Amino acid sequence: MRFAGDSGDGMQLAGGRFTDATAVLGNDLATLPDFPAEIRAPAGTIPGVSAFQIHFASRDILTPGDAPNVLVAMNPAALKANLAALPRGATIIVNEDAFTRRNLEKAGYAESPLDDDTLSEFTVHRVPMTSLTTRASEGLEGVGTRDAGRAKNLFALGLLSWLYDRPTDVTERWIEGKFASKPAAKAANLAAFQAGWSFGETTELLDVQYKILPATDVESGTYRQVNGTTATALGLLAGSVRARLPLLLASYPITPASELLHELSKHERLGVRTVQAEDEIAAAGVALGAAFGGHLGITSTSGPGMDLKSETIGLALMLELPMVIVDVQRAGPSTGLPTKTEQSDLLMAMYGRHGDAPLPILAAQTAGDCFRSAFEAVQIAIERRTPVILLTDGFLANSSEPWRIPSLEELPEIDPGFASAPPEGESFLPYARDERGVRPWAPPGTPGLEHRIGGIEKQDGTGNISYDPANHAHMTRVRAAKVSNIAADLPPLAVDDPGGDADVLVLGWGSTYGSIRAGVRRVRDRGLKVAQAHVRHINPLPSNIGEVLRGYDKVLVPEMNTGQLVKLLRAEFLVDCKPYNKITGQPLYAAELEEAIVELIEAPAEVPA
Amino acid sequence: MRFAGDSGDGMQLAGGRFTDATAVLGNDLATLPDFPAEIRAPAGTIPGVSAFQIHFASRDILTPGDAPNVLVAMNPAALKANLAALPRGATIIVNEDAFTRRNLEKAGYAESPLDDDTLSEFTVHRVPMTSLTTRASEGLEGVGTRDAGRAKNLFALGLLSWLYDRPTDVTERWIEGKFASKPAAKAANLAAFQAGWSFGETTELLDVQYKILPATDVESGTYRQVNGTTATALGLLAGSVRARLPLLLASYPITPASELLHELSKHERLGVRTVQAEDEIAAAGVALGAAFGGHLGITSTSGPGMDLKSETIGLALMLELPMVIVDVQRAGPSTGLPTKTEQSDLLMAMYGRHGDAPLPILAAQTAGDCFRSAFEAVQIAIERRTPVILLTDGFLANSSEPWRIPSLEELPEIDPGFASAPPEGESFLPYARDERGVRPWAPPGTPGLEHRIGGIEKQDGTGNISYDPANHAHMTRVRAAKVSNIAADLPPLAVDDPGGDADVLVLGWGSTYGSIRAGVRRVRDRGLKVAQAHVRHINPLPSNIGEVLRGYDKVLVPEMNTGQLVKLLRAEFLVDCKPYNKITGQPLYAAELEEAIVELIEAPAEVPA
Amino acid sequence: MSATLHVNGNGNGAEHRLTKADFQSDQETRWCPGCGDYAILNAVQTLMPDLGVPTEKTVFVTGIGCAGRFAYYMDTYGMHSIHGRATTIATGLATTREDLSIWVVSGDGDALSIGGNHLIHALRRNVPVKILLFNNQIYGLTKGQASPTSERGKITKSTPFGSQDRPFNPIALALGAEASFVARTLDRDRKHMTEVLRQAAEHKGASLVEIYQNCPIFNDGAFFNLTEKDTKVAAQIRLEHGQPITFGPEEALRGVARADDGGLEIVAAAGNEQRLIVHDQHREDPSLAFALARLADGPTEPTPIGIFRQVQRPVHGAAASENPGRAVGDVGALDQLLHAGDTWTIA
Amino acid sequence: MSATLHVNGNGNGAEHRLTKADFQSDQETRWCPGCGDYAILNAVQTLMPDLGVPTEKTVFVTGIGCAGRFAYYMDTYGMHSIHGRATTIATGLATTREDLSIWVVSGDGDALSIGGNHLIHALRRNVPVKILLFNNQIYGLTKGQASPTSERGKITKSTPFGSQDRPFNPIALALGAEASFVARTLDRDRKHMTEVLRQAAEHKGASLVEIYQNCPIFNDGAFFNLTEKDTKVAAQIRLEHGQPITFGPEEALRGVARADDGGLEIVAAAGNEQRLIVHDQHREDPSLAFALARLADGPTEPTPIGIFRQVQRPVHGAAASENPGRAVGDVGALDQLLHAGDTWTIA
Ligand SMILES: Cc1ncc(C[n+]2csc(CCOP(=O)(O)OP(=O)(O)O)c2C)c(N)n1
Ligand SMILES: Cc1ncc(C[n+]2csc(CCOP(=O)(O)OP(=O)(O)O)c2C)c(N)n1
Ligand code: SF4
Ligand code: SF4
Ligand SMILES: [Mg+2]
Ligand SMILES: [Mg+2]
Repeated sequence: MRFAGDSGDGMQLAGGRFTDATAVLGNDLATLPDFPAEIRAPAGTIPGVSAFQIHFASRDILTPGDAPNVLVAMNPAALKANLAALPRGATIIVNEDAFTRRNLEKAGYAESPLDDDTLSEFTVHRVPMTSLTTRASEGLEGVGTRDAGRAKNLFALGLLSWLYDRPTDVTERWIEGKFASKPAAKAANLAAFQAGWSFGETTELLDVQYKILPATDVESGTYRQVNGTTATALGLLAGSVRARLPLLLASYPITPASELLHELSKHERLGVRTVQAEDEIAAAGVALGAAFGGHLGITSTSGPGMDLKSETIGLALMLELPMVIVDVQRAGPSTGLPTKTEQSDLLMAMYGRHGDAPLPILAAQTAGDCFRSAFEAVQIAIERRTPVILLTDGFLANSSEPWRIPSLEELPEIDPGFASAPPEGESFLPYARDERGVRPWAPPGTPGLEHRIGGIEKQDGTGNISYDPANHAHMTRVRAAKVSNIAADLPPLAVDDPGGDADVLVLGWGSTYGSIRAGVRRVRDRGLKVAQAHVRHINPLPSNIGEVLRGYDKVLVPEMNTGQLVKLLRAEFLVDCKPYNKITGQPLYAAELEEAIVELIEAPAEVPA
Repeated sequence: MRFAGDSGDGMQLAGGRFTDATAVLGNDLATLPDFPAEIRAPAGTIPGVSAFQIHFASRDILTPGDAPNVLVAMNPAALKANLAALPRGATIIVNEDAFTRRNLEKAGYAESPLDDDTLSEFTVHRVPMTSLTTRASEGLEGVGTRDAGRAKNLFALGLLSWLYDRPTDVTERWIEGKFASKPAAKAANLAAFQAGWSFGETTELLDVQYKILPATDVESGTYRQVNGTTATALGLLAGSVRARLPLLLASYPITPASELLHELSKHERLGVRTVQAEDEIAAAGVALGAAFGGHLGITSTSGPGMDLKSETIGLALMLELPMVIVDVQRAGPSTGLPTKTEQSDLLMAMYGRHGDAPLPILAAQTAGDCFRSAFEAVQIAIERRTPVILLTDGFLANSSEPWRIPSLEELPEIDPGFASAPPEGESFLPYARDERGVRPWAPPGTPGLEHRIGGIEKQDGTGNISYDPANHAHMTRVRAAKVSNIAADLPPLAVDDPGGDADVLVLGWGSTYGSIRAGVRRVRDRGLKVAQAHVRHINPLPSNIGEVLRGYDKVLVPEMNTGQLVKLLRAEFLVDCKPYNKITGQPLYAAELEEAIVELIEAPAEVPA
Repeated sequence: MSATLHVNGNGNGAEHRLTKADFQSDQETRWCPGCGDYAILNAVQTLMPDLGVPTEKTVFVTGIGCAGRFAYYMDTYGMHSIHGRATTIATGLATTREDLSIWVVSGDGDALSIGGNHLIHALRRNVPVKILLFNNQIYGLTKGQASPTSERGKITKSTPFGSQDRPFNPIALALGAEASFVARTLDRDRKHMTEVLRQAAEHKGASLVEIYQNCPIFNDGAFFNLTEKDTKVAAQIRLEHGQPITFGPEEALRGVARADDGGLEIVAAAGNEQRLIVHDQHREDPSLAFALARLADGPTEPTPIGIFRQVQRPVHGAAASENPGRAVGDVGALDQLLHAGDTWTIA
Repeated sequence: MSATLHVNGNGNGAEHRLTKADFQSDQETRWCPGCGDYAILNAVQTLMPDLGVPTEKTVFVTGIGCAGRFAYYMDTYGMHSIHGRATTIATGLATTREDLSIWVVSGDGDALSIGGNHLIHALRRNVPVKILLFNNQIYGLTKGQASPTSERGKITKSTPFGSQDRPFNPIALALGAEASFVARTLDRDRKHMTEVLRQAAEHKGASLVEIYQNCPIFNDGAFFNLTEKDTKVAAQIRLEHGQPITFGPEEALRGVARADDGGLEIVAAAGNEQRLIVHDQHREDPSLAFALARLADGPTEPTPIGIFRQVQRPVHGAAASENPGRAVGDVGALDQLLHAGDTWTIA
């Protein structure tokens, strides 16, 4: 189901409310907002179209759906922009009032598509939403036509809520809260919502009423809806709480990472400090300074900002201080497509610094998983004294899913293990290491631990500057080993191979999880066998991954880039993994993947030369 | 042969002069200066030691030599710092006057090593250089003891020149030119030099006089001595001249890249503009601005500066404008070891930018080859409209070798192929492409070509902003193809496999060329077979390289990093190339390599599983 | 390859007298309705033909932000670069191409936050570019975070408890950075803006023009005190070269005078005629301009607009040596350089 | 793992009265003989015990450059960071650790070239750090290139035909960037330096101290006019709070007065006593401090030293909300947040 209208039409709001109502019902769901790139493109034009797609079902949903079955189009531009994505036979609900000559022109229609055979393959419902909305609030005290006109998204929401049998109370409560201080707007919106609902119920226009049963096969627990941004923020916060370290987020605004800054800025009362730095370099420096001070230092950004942080990340790595860098990937290179998603920063995360400079990298796989991944990033950073890169992406950040709220006992405590003063007569060795290769963390404040660290190569143990060639070689290896050692404590890669006898493995990472699951399911529904696994730890990789890869005849690695993880796997394990790449700035589609998997299953096995 | 002394002692100068005299003689040679990291560490201490090593022979020299046979030590610290590197039986010439109690203490010697058995394994010659030098200038008009004292490096140079039978006229001419305006200094230095020479000739102290015949088996032509920095500067200049485009170098000082800025700054009269920008980001921006303006825009730096330039390099890539980025690699990560060499920026050059952002990468293999590589970088950048990264390193930049001066007819002309105004009634398409995928270059100034470019994804052809998913996928592929297309015009990888029947291939890149050649020669001298090849084009790789790799049972990839090229090769060709890594911040040693190669030759072949 | 495409009509514009239309590109403007950027675009496009520089010799280099889109709307050469770095690119262009008229368009975040260093260095170096700083005291494109010119206490998406930091005064900062041309104007005063831009265009060296620009979406009305009918007369302190600095309604005219403690003060004009400061934009010493910049901490107080300073000094990019560039493409000179120093020949 | 090592003697220093020796690390100082950095180090190490902050509460964060090595020589906590970014790291530290005394040591390249933006933002924000800018008007560590404070025409390795660009006046730049504490002192005037540093240490907020520092290797004598016996009396304009600004030898005492055109001028003190400006470092309006900064374009002219400005204003890092940080480690508060909004339970 997709809501589409002008960016001034409140489509994101309608979509969001619908999502909430759906989540409360216990349906499983996934969403995909699609904003225009301009802040406010001219009203009524194609660039100004804003859309919100939601996919829900009683069975676990993995993606926002490839193509919507129902489109709500608030104006001709919204219709035009979304038509290509609709499968034949889909239902279209249009706001008939908006199909004026002027709007048709702005959308580039010579004729109204409602009047010619443009829509002949679809079921079209014309609803005069604007006038119905206006009419709904006639006579309401203090409600002007402007308020009324603005509420047509609520009318659409009411209509769709009826159509899909969503509960009305959640939405009504939300309207009441939202407009508590503006009685006129509240009345107008409530009236519009109810009018939409009633319209659905009372007219005979809509022939089917969809009923979807609540989800059944899910884990028990308390659930809420989260998007990836909120889940990341909560995961970082949980890490901070479990480590008993105050969190500092230093960031510079950039789409789509800014929301994380906004979200964490609200939580000063939970010990969070946020600094909007003058640029991304400064943001990384501020986070590192906080880490030096014994706090949990985090910095967040998207692609272009990652470029700028690389020198400071390299310093953090030399200093062996904890720090988390969240990269909400977007389509690159350069400014690229800031509002579109992509997975093309993986190799930069691995190698985007001068020198041999390895560090741990994690990738979240669903909106909800952002919580777990963020928590784990904090844990690794603190326990291993290293900068950690957490990769999410624009799709994860903005899409939401029902999420089982973890009870806090499930989360391990994190021990910062601050160094304590050495016994009288001994001096502190800031670069001494434990068996995992981890050095002490000694924030300023403890007498006797005064020490100096820096970006120049350091003598093993003392941390003093050392130009000794052998020491440099040693330290380079020690730093690498510290990171690769982490693999020993990671869970092995889990493979979903129900019969244990598939020949083809589909291995992904990051936000393609849902699409890959859905694609795999479709393949299995056709009676074919395919195994599936998803990598959450990019560096180090899970220790059994080589074995897993060698266990299959063919391995497909779908990515939203030109093939990045696949390069690492091939180099490391010399296994002929095949890339499957989509670089349109959009999530993978299950149907496309299904095809690719089937093709690989059916391809004759290559005889090794 | 190694000169070592205090950094105030003028060792680099002595070494440089010796090198010149040697080059003029037609001997083949390679040099390795070794500066202290501090500007002026306390005189007489180990950190203050400055050394200059030169390796020369009549047969072609490939490296500065693993271990020097002769060490000139101007003080106890210089002796101590260099002793470990000397092979047994080597000759040591010390400045006896400097072995005072104070100096011995500063160097950490309790006893004078001249008096105990520290040096029992070496042939030691004590020469009171300071007093001899002072004495040499006694009675010279206007020469004070200070001038005299300072000239002891010239004494050492004179002594060594005698020892190795170097011509004296080159050095004497140099002294006369250098001190033309300071008659006292001139007299003191000449006297010292001559005194050193005479001392060698007249005393019986030195038992052997080395005589090395001029080099024989070299290509005919006019030769000069160059270090990598000068060769790079000349190569860039040659590119500028052959493209008839003025050169702008924008840079920010950083060791060891600063010298390139210094060198090019001198050539304003040759059409060169240099800008010392406020930082590396600005330097890249200034170079890109010059490129937009139709000039040859170059920027140069070392590791930390590369981090900072990455965002701008990504923009250049999106804009498809020519630009050359010279990365004089040094030992990382972070500040690392600024004065030491390393090859650890290769993967950053490949992947150190967000998004899928491939660009051409070249690596120079010898000091002289910096000329050819720089020229080629300019050529590719201009002809293909792309930023090009040229990798050199600290070793190449500072070491010198005799270099055959190319005649300018050998160098191709480079056609900038500026767009011309479209016919009346047509409009300009800034992102139309030719068969190689190359777009037009239209610097401001031509009426009718007014156009706007930027970092946001562009519509194919028009270059207008485009958010179209399919276009983004298309453009991503087009940008990648533009780079990989270059392979078609590159020479195939040449393999040196004299018998054509070696089982083991040694494949290197960059400044290890000399060491690898020397190592391979040693192996062959033992009667074993080994093939050798060296990659100058890192991206795209030469088109036959897969074939070459598959043609050998075993491939060894020596690198001065933890294994970077080897990763690319394994990922691309699924060939089990073995890394050989040295990460001490020093060049590879032929002897070590010899051992590694022999070991691999003798290892049982692995049976494919 | 064909780099051309048939279109209807207008040629290269070199033959006819330029008009505003010649500077309008075919791209649809995509700012929010009511955005102050429209008025600035309009003023610039209208002014351009008067400057006598043809479209092909004019270049707009912009950063990222709403302001950054400016480049697309000018039918000149243009580059929409990356965030904060437009000035560096313009410096490279200006250093190599003295024949061009180069404009940078930037926002308060672009120029003063991420790009602050490049801005002060371009001013110090006196790079011959005209820098237009669209100051809306907010981040527009990224949807409403605080900028370095946002006032203390401002609630934004990134400062839900109010911005803590003292904002920059861009005029004072520029003067501290040795700027040779510094001015301020208003998006809603077309005439004033045009005159200031004209002088900026004519200045040889770096010119910085701060333009107070309304962002109706995220910071509506920030400058209304200075721009709207009922308040502007009392709030605008218009600096005019050679004129005593006075402002306010005729009947209650006020002026700027030197106070006893050596600072500036605002006094009633009547009776203080002798004490009023006469504005001299060409003053070598920037101290008085600096004091004028400090008269107002923000646009809610009476605020000077106009040209604070315009002085002539050497421009960056002029060659330092004699006969620079003599040898571009000169094979002989290169050959000589290649053979410099000791050489030897092997037959 | 053992993070300790036996050494002879001295414990953690908390028990005894601190001395200069407590602030001296065991690392050998590695500047060139005669470098001005030695004198500064000495003055700082001597001053430290007087400030009453123990070594474990003192942190030196430095950038890269000769100046950057400072961190290694102080037996406090320290970080030798990367080029130009020390201020950002210090900002992170200051924001989280109000209990520390944080010092940044930087060079003219580090602070004003690559780090210029961070410097002006730290000053604007009034981050509570003390920034020492060792200005030797040259790049020392990289062996002699021009810096943003190098004078026009200077021949350096990167400017063989002479530097083209006008240098920054660091004091003027800082004042343009809203700095609350701005001072200048000399490496060769131990007493003056100590007093200025003491006041910088006591200032609540960001303090910037420019220290003219001789680099005998690459820029010897740049400040000798101000520091050497035979010239300094005539060249130093010593700013002293509450005192009329006078300088020069008794017998030809001169002073700084307000000129008729509103600027500053140097006059004979005798006969002009009433016109002389009395220095007030606490003046809210920075304009007069700015004018004083502009008195000299470089240290070859009579040049003010001392504290140009010291005013109190809100400090960065103070919490914006009520009860900040109440819930560090508070599992209940987190749990509440996790359950915020609509939830549902599945059995
Ligand atoms: C390196 C980088 N960091 C961040 C961004 C995101 N970004 C784009 S515009 C902008 C700031 C916009 O504010 P301003 O410069 O005031 O311009 P306005 O939109 O208000 O005109 C930011 C932070 C980016 N594009 N690149
Ligand atoms: C990113 C980066 N760019 C450049 C350098 C090289 N570098 C080190 S110190 C320095 C400048 C030194 O000058 P200054 O800051 O004045 O300090 P000084 O040595 O004079 O004390 C430079 C350019 C670096 N280390 N890192
Ligand atoms: S967000 Fe503000 S500045 Fe940006 S286009 Fe809209 S109104 Fe203009
Ligand atoms: S180069 Fe100059 S600043 Fe650096 S240590 Fe030497 S004298 Fe001091
Ligand atoms: Mg703005
Ligand atoms: Mg300096």
